[in-house]
Amino acid sequence: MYNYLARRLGFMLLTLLFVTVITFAVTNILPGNVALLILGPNATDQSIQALQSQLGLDQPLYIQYIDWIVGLVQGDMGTSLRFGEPVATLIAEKLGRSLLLATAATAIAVFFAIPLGVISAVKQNELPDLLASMFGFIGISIPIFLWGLVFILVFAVWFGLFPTGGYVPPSEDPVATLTHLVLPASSMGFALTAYIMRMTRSSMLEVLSEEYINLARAKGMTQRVIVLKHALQNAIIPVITVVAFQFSYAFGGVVVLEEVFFWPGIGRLTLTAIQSRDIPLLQGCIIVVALIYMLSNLTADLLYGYFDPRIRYGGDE
Amino acid sequence: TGGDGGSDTETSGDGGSGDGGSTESGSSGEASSGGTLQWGGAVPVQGLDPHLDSAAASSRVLENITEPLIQLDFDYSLNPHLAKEWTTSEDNTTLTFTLEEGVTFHNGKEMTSADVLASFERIANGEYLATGFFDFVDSMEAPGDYEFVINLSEPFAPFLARMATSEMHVLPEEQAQEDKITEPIGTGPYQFASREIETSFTMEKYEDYWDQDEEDGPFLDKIVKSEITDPSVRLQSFRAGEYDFINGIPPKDVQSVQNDSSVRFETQFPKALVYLGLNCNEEPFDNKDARLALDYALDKEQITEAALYGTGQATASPAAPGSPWVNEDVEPRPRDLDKAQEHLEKAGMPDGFEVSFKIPQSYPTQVQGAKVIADQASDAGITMNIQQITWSTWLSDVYTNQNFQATTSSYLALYYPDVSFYKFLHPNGAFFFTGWENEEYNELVEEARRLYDEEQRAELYHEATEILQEERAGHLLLWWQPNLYGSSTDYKGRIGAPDGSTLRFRDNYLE
Amino acid sequence: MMSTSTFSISDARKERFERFVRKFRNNTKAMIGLVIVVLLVLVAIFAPVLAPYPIDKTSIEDRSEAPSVDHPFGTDDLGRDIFSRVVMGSRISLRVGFGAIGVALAAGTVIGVVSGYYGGLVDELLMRLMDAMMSFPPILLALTLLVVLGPELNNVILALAFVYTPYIARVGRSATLSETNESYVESAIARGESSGRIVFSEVLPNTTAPLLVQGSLNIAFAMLAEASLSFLGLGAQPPTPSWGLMINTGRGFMQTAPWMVIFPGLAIAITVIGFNMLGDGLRDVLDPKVDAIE
Amino acid sequence: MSTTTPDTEPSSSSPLLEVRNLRTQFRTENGTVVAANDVSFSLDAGETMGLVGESGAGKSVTARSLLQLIDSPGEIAGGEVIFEGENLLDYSEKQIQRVRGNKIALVPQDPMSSLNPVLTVGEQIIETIVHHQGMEREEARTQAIEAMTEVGIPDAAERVDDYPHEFSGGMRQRVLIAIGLSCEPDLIIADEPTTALDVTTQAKILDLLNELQEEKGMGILMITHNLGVVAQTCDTVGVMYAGNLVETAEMHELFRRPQHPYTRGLIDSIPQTDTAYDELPTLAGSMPDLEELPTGCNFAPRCEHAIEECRTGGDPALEPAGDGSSRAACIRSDELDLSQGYVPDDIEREAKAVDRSGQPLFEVRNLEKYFPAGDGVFGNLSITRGNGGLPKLERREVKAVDGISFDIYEGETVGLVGESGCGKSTVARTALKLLEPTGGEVYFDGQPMHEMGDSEVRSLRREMQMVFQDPHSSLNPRKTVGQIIGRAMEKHNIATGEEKRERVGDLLERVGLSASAAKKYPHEFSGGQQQRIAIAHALAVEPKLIVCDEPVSALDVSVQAQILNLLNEIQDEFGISYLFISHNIGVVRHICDRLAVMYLGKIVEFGTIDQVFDTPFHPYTESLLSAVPHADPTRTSERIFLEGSVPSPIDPPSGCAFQTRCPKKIGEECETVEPDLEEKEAGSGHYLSCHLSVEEMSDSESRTQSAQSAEPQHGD
Ligand SMILES: Nc1ncnc2c1ncn2[C@@H]1O[C@H](COP(=O)(O)OP(=O)(O)OP(=O)(O)O)[C@@H](O)[C@H]1O
Ligand SMILES: Nc1ncnc2c1ncn2[C@@H]1O[C@H](COP(=O)(O)OP(=O)(O)OP(=O)(O)O)[C@@H](O)[C@H]1O
Ligand SMILES: [Mg+2]
Ligand SMILES: [Mg+2]
Ligand code: NI
Repeated sequence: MYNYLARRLGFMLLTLLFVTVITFAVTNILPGNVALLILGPNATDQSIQALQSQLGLDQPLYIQYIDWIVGLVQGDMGTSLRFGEPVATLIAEKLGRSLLLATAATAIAVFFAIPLGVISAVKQNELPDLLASMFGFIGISIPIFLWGLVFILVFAVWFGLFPTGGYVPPSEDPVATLTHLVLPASSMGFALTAYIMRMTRSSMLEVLSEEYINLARAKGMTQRVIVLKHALQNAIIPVITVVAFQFSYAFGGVVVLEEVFFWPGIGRLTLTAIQSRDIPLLQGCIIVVALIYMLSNLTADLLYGYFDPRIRYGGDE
Repeated sequence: TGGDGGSDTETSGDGGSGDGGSTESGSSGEASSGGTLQWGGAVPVQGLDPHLDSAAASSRVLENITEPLIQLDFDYSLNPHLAKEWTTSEDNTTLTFTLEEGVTFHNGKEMTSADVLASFERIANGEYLATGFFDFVDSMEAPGDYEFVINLSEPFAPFLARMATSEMHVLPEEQAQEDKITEPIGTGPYQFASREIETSFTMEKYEDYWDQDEEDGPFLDKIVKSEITDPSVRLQSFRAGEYDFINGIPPKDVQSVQNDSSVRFETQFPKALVYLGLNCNEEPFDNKDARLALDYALDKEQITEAALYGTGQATASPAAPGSPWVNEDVEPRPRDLDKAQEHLEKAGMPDGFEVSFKIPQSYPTQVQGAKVIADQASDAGITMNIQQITWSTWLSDVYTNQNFQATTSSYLALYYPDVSFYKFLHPNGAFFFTGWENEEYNELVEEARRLYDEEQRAELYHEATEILQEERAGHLLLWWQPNLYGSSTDYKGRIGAPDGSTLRFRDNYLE
Repeated sequence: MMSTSTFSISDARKERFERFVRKFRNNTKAMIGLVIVVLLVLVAIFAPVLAPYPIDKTSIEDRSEAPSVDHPFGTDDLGRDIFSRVVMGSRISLRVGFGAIGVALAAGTVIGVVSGYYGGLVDELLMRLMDAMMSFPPILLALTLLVVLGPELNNVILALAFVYTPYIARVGRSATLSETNESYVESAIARGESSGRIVFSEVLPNTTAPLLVQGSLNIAFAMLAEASLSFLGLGAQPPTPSWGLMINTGRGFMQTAPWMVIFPGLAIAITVIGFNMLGDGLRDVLDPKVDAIE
Repeated sequence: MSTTTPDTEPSSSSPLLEVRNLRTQFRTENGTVVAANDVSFSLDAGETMGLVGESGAGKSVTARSLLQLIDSPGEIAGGEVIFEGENLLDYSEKQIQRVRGNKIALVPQDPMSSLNPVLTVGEQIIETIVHHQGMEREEARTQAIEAMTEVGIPDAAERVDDYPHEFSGGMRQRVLIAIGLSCEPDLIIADEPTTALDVTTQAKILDLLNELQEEKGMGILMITHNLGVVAQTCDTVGVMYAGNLVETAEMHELFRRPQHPYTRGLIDSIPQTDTAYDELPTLAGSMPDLEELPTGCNFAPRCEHAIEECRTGGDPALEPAGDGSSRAACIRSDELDLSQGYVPDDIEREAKAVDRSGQPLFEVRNLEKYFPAGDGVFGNLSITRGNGGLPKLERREVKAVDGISFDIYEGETVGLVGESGCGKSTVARTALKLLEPTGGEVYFDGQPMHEMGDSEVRSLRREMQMVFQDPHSSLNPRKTVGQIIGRAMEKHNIATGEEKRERVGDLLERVGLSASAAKKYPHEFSGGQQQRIAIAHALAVEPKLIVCDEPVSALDVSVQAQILNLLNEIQDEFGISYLFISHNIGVVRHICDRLAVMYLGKIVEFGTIDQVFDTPFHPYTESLLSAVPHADPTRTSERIFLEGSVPSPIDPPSGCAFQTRCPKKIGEECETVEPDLEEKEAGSGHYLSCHLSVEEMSDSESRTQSAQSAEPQHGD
């Protein structure tokens, strides 16, 4: 397990290095002039240049990169050009909400997807399977933002059950936080359900054709025990990875969904950063999102390791 | 003026008031104090430095936090405010202000002429929005605690008007020494409480407001602005009862909002002028005939209708409708495809031409209009490839680098003609970017700056307008659009502010 | 299908092809997917014939009309015929789907196969790079790229190709890895083949099945992504009848003119379902393990 | 030892299990395949019945049908399975669940994949007990530990909570047997319980099964394709062919007087460790596809005794044959006398004239190959906790090949045998430079290959070819046979165009296929045919050396013999040298001139076939030889059981690598000093790596061959 963990971390560091390079490269070729944006159209050339050197924008790129990395390592992501506040503060404020949304969506999805997946694998090619697979196809084939719009129309506008969007901090009114969460979380959860369900199904099908399932049958175990104990425990392992992946997907999907529901999370912050060419902020957002992504994959790997005794006790595999 | 014409990141229709009367709704009963106003705002508040921030969204809240010496009234007259009176010397070069006494800043300190001087010096010596105006200022003095004097080098008509905008609001001396201000301290009826970037902004009543009044407020304890950029979502949420007040109702929904008896609907016209910007330094629009061909290809009325659903008005004059600066004789060119073809031929492009058409994506009405423009232009053989770009790209590509062929943009309904005629259309104007130059025109608007007589000035502007039309300036004006507000019926008081781009909450209250 | 005598397909290949066709036919999912995709392609090809109105003809008098005989899907806020736009929109979706994934397939396959075959440091670096690319949420990455490249349909294709390359590369790599375990690769080395030839002539053809499956699934994703990007205003530009863009415009009319959203929404859903089903079905059909009839 | 149990008297009562006309079929896209057709047999309590036959004959299907374990698209189409007087096929799913694992247990074939990886082995035994006997878990646990102890798992009480991956293959097979035994069933169905195991482990498991049966007296249905296994464990035997039971007989009777020509062929084609023939007797052809069975007797196309009637008269029924209890499905069983097996020419095997005086064709010196343990570039780095508890980074390696030297002369076949994982394939790959060696020298025809660059090696490849274990995977599925073989010729400029096509045809005919095979794809051929194609591919470039990595271990016995014969013929014809790798020591005897025995990356014994197969033995060679089951029930031999399993090549034992398992270990010296591979008798060319003296190595106290083993054909 130590080795496993160490190796995953090693991979992650290398990946992280690439992530920083890509982030830096892409954000630095964004069109537009930051100084101009800050100073406004009235600015003179001198003042623009002064600001640029103050921001370190006149340094060669690789120096800027190194400065940036050094800052990152020290937890300093710079100052937002647009808002003049530390990027870390800005992100910290939003991150929690996006995590809340993504977590809620994933939880909803897992809650429905795993039983559905198991049922459709066990009843392969029978009615429940067909229904579930129809549901799955619909779930993954309609863009999340469309689900969002439909949910708003139906549940917020027509029935008035939930607010159309926005966010209320739990410190203010926890119940309102929840009611505001329901629609965005479930419209994303809907799409995720489909993915996780399909994965559960195929993982279950694979496991069900394993030799040890045959043996369990030959031992006289009942179908229930075979499915829930022998098969599911194995099938769930790859599903964990998918869940983690879907979590990060959900986290990425919030860019659009937050826009639809006006959920003030990191997705909208990123859009703002893009639109105002706020490079430090954009870099911060991208890095944080990528980091969350990697961490959730790392978590998946660790859970995988935990659930799979071959890795848990094997040291290597 | 709140912003630099239309150049701030705001979505469609929002802004101030100005069209006297229509925004006052039956405030029959007694104004009641207290309560929190939930405001569904269109554009997120940007920077909070009143001297630096050009965004209308910022001005909209700053209007209530910091204050000017002179304030614009709904009838477009300038009234004393922090300066209880002012005098102008015979030769129009010395301005003397007598300040109100007992005015305190939100930090409790009393306001004196030292603060005014510090604030103005900050602008004069820095890189702020109004810095250019101080080119005409010789000196400033604070002879007494409540007396403040400005000496101009020559008569400069727009100066007083500029003083009424947040670009020249008064800040406490300590803050005036800072380069950048993030939490402004002012003397206004509301004080900054908190904000979350791109999400919400909160102001609270300033209990010691110097100009408190039983009738005029301030009344509201708190104003919470939630920043919902999508107009449809904003409207939906408003209708779902989440807000007491919203600005920027989409024009397409005006009808249904008007028909809704549970909504108090207010419109303020005009708010902004939208124009089609043509790059006169580059092919094909460096050719006057090419510009005319396009002008003739477009049906401005149709375009306005498509974008504004009857809430706007097509125009050919940069002066705000209803102001004396408007030349009533100049009207938009009617659509005439034959003439368009004629001009195309004159321009040497009988088969038409193809241009890129950069639209700032955050303005739905402009996007909407652009689609119709492109369609109509195509009938004349002119292909306009729409490209939606972000505001920051617009600023750098279109405005700074002039790397564009056609674009749309807007400016706010500035009552002061200098902005409309000089800032955008004079080569020395702060926001000159289409490259269209005309000696005669330039002389006219320069002369107008020095005149204090309304009629004489109007005459010059009328002439200038004709030149714009004749020469088909790089600004092909499209339409004036209104500000559209909605509120719950128990929200009382006059909505908006005279300059069209901001909001004054001082006398507003919830029943 | 190609039974003319001019084609001398070897018996075996023909038989294998027939077998494939048979299995394909028996697979409901694959068939539904195929039918949808074929219909879509037909619609795209004949779109100009099928569309009764020009897609960018605005007409304010006809704005926001409900579906009728004249306008089966109604009109939009500028009075344009939605049916025509949806029909023409199929071209956009297909162009993005095939274009982006085509490029991604080319790049991803090479990266994947090279990485899988050579292993070692090359593999490690390439794969970590791919991991890094995959660490960005697809939409976010595409969005950022589009701001850099400028919003235009061709750039959407490029950006999406970039985004989906690592997914293809991964599949290509694992397919290659499982192929390199087969001893025919060693046999080729023992024969003295150069590694380039082994990679491209021996290994590559054997990785087509999983790549094909991944490709068709990713086409679906790319189409969805295009819709999302256009929805955010950074994808296709008006008056391009991109379905995502149409939904974006229609979004404000959900209550007053729902057809502005419903029809493009349905078009996206059906198209994406088609490619998903086709991909899923292909996976079953190409999987040698699933040999039994259904 | 005596491996056969005393014949059980046919019990007067009804048999434990009686199968009548069982028919199981699969619906496939090409129609219905009858995998078990009209199968009838019976099995008494305490009896072991073997079910043998080639792959695909229907053995597993038959066994699984007994417990209704056939899944769609399969179905049991008819017949009865009478167990304890009741027809199991009439049972509902609920009822049969109470029989499965309780009254009738199944021991599956593959120990690696048959245990649930996420459950402890204990849990997998306990759940069976709890389920069937309704015991408390605590009690069941005790019983599970007992069962584990019974099957010979040391420290069962501690290992009960281990996970399957912590056990070796042999141990896992024991666990599977323990699961089978846990409810003390009346019948155990063992489906090839040893096929996946090494010979040494296989011997132990078979022994265990025999012992357990003697102790508990349950019936065993032993499924295997290895007649050697049958000879050692069974009382009665059923021979299956293409879905039919073609012969049933008492075991000794079967070997003495087979009644079906197929049985005869099967017995003959098994290479014996202690017998040398020039040419292995073979069964021509291969089993027909169940989808297109011949019209007459299924075996007729391959039967040398077949007459017209056989080919047309329909499938013969299983009927009593001979004077014993045998039954056979052959219309000619009465007229044929098959008691006489294949008699090899009585001549000593004509020693091939291998000239070993000159320079060897191929020479390997101190070859080493270390793999990084684990995956990825950083994979071999591992963190270990040092003494102080501080983690420390360490580079770990698998020493797959650790200093090996041998040479091959022209026209010679050198064999390489050893248990799985000892590094045989790695030797082959590194020697041919398919893998970069870690160290050592390789000379081909005197040229130092280890010093050559890539392109030089590539052009040298023409001289050296390789044939792989799995013929199916060694042929690119996307290319036709003609393309595959032709490519090799093109590559080395041997022939192109029309000439190439001709030569491909010739080659295909040479390896026993028709020239038209060139147009087909590999998957259209059976395993044996594919291996022939692989050989043709190797021959295409006219090499001097072919390395054969287990070329026959994936093939059925009958086909195995064909391929071995083919290799021999080709050698005679072209004078090629072979490096022949196998884990089956029986096979090498028939093809090799000299033999190297490998253990854990090192050669422990090297010499001519006769030297290796005779004293002095390295203790490891000795145990390998003794473990091979022979297909002759009349002969018994003392088995030498090796303790434990092969140690990990990541950290091999100190001293002699074999010391941890050596039955003849002498002490200290073995643990500390690594023995050299040296000629025990100067000039003999027989190398041994052992601290024992020649006498000790020759002393076969543990190798008492029974008297009757002195068979005439023993050709030493
Ligand atoms: N699921 C299935 N679908 C179709 N045919 C099958 C299936 N399972 C088995 N068969 C057919 O049944 C025949 C007998 O298979 P079976 O597994 O009993 O062979 P076997 O004698 O056990 O061979 P082996 O020694 O390889 O285990 C095979 O030839 C195969 O064609
Ligand atoms: N590419 C590799 N990377 C790491 N370890 C390897 C690699 N190839 C082989 N090994 C290890 O080297 C050892 C020897 O393997 P090899 O395949 O040579 O054994 P073998 O004798 O051919 O076994 P078998 O009879 O199973 O084919 C094994 O422990 C194996 O795990
Ligand atoms: Mg079997
Ligand atoms: Mg091997
Ligand atoms: Ni023996």
